[in-house]
Amino acid sequence: MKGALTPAAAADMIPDGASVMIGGFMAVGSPLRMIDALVARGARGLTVIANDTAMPGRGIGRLITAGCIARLITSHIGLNPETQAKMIAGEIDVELVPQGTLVERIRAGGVGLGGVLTPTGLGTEVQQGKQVIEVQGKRYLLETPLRADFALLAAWQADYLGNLCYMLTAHNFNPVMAMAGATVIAEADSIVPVGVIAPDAVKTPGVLVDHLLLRSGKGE
Amino acid sequence: MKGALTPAAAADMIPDGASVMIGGFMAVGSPLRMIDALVARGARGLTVIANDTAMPGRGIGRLITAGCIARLITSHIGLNPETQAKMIAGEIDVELVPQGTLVERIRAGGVGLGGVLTPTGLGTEVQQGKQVIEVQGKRYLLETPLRADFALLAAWQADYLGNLCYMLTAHNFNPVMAMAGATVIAEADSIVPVGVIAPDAVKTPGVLVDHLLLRSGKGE
Amino acid sequence: MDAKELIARRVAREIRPGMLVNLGIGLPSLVAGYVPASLGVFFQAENGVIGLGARPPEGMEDPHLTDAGGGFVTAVPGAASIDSAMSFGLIRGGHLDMTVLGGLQVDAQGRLANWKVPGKMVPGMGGAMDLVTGAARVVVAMQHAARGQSKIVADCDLPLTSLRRVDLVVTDLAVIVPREDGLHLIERAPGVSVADIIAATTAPLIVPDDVPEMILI
Amino acid sequence: MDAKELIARRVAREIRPGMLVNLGIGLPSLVAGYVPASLGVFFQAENGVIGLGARPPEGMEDPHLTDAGGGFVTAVPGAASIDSAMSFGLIRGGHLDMTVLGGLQVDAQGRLANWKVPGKMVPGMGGAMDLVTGAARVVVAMQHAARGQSKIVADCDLPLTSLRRVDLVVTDLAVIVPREDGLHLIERAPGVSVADIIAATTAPLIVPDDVPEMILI
Repeated sequence: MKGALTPAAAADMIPDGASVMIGGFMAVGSPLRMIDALVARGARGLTVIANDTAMPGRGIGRLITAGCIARLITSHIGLNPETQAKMIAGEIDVELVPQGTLVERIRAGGVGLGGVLTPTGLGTEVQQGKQVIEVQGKRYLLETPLRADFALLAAWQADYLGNLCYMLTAHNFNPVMAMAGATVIAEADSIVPVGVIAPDAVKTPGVLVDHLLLRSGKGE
Repeated sequence: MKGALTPAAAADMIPDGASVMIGGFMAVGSPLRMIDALVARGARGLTVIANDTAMPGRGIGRLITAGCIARLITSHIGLNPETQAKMIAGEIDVELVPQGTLVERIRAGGVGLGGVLTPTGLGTEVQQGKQVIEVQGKRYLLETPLRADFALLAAWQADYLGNLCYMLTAHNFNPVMAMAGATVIAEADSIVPVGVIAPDAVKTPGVLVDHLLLRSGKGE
Repeated sequence: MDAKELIARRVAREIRPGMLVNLGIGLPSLVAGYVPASLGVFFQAENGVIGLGARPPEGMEDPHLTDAGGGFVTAVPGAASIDSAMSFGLIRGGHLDMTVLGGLQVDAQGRLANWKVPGKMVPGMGGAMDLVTGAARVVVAMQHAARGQSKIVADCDLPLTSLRRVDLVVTDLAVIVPREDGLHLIERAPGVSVADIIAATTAPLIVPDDVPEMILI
Repeated sequence: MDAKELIARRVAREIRPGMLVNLGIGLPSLVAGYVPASLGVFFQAENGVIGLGARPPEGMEDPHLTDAGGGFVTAVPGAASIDSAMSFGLIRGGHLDMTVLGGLQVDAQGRLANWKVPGKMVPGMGGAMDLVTGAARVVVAMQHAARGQSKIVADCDLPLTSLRRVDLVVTDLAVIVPREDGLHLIERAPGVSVADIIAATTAPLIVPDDVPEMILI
């Protein structure tokens, strides 16, 4: 862990055109303060990798509305008509990826594997342009790993080493994205002193986290 | 979860010649009561998939001494001279696999992926007989998934649905093996009523576990 | 009883004790309401929980506990939190006993299309492709027709979700089992005749001499 | 000071504040003893902990907390338990800043052999192949010779651990940096001459005009 930042300072670290993984599933487990800071800064041209774009006005949906995103790698945009409209209008380039493939591509990027061999998508539109590999008589799509310049995470609890715990369905993509961002920034509901989180409760080791957001209300 | 068994009843379920994944690292996090029951039953011809064979007289080392194992897929046998001697004498067929590749092959088997693309082992003896796949200009070994008839796990705490928690360095291979055995049997230091383990503390969901061993001293 | 309730109650009969079941958003999510707690069934929400419970009482919602549609839920005793990698590991790895999904079309080969209407509606596949590929049993729960058009067709003209043949299709008119030789009509909705079903279906159906009425939970 | 202590103390100087470091079993594990706590270094044991601490006092050992050699250890404040998939995810994914490993041979291309002596000793590679492939920086800590034979050779005749060129070799005689053009001798042990090192090494060495003596922690 290199330090705790205000949301604005964190947003300033992320240049226009950067690739950014953002945790969350329908805005649950998404780093909402980071997202608001990116909107406030007027970020442009981001490539966002995330499960979904939530709904207009919520979570990643705010980045869509504000026009921050040029390219999107995601599994589902069905509950955000703005994303669909901007995709059809050619304002956002959208790559739709099956959810299980998306999470494995991110994991592969984070753990140094060369790709993912999955049966999902075989014989569908998802197969287009991809290598098919046969292993032990079965066919699989070769899906490439994903990494990003930044991973923006939401956690329930953190300590000042950057160890993270997540709560219930707010885990979702956060633990895998923690491994796949060149710079990892996490915002947590609470930050506790080092030693307070039991080793067995840590879901993301602090060595993966570069920055925490200061607690809400501090330095803002 | 289908029920709780005595170690002897569990060992009786595992026929000679079965493939068996066994959790643990140098006997830490290994299901020691299950291992003793397999030795007591005189199991023969097992294919064992495990990180190591511990030392003579400890953990999986007891299965080696007792002659239960015909085939072994493992990463390290350096601290068990008996395993090395039996391998050199041709009594046990040993496939040595890099540890990170071993855990990913088991994971791939458990999560339905067709294989593992890893840079580990490229250009070494480990490459022999394997496909090399190029992805985005880099070369990777294609390693095949592993599954087994049984996975034998050790946990720190279980509930009667089969939810499992592990402690400190006793996690090791147990969580991935829980996904890759056709029948999964776990022994736990303690078994608590359903509802006592917080959802966020569960490392292996009970839906993956077929049987628990009865608590030590019960029914033995 | 409206069409959705009919479909949900019929699908609920497919669920066996102790199963791990994933219910899609929308119509499929209604099925949970008809599964007796005594069955010990675990519902998975692919966004991260095994042991999904009912909607919490007003004021007791937790923003960290939602279903795949983003609605507030509870967790049953013995529930487990999982991340997306574990969630889809369970799905793709064959650990999920059943998934119930909505559909746009099912064709004579039993193949499902449910994620895209080119040029019109592109919600994305979300978890559907993994669910159809990996679940031990795939049940499609949908209206038999949309805007007067049969959704059970000779060949899907919408993009497929998977090449895998689904195991069961339950509509407001019929229960159909896709097999290698085609679509077998096995049950009809109360008050609906075999002739009604054939008239409402553009795919060829294999019809046995006796097509009993659905039994509902 | 014996050879092992010398090597461990020299390797300790390579460690920078806040690094995540994996120490192999045997000689490399001694390095931890010479790294000041003030550096805030985290040691990973690949069997499952980040934040490995010293051996516990007699009677306070926990059978669930050991290092990769099976010896009892403690955990520092802020430690994290990890399973083997996460452990090697960190290693292969480039999240490990440094690994220190023992060696049987290093060759003129800087390639390491450390897992097998065919027909004699086959310990297996354990985590070594992943560590050498994935760690940001690979340091080999070993005696310069074994049974009178140089372990720094023109070409490894033992099976390689990886094609990757290691970053540094520290022996009881010398510190060597493998680069594309060969093995650069950069330091000599106290009281050891360059001529001694050349005589004890079968691989060709690139020797600058000035080869300073090692500085030890």
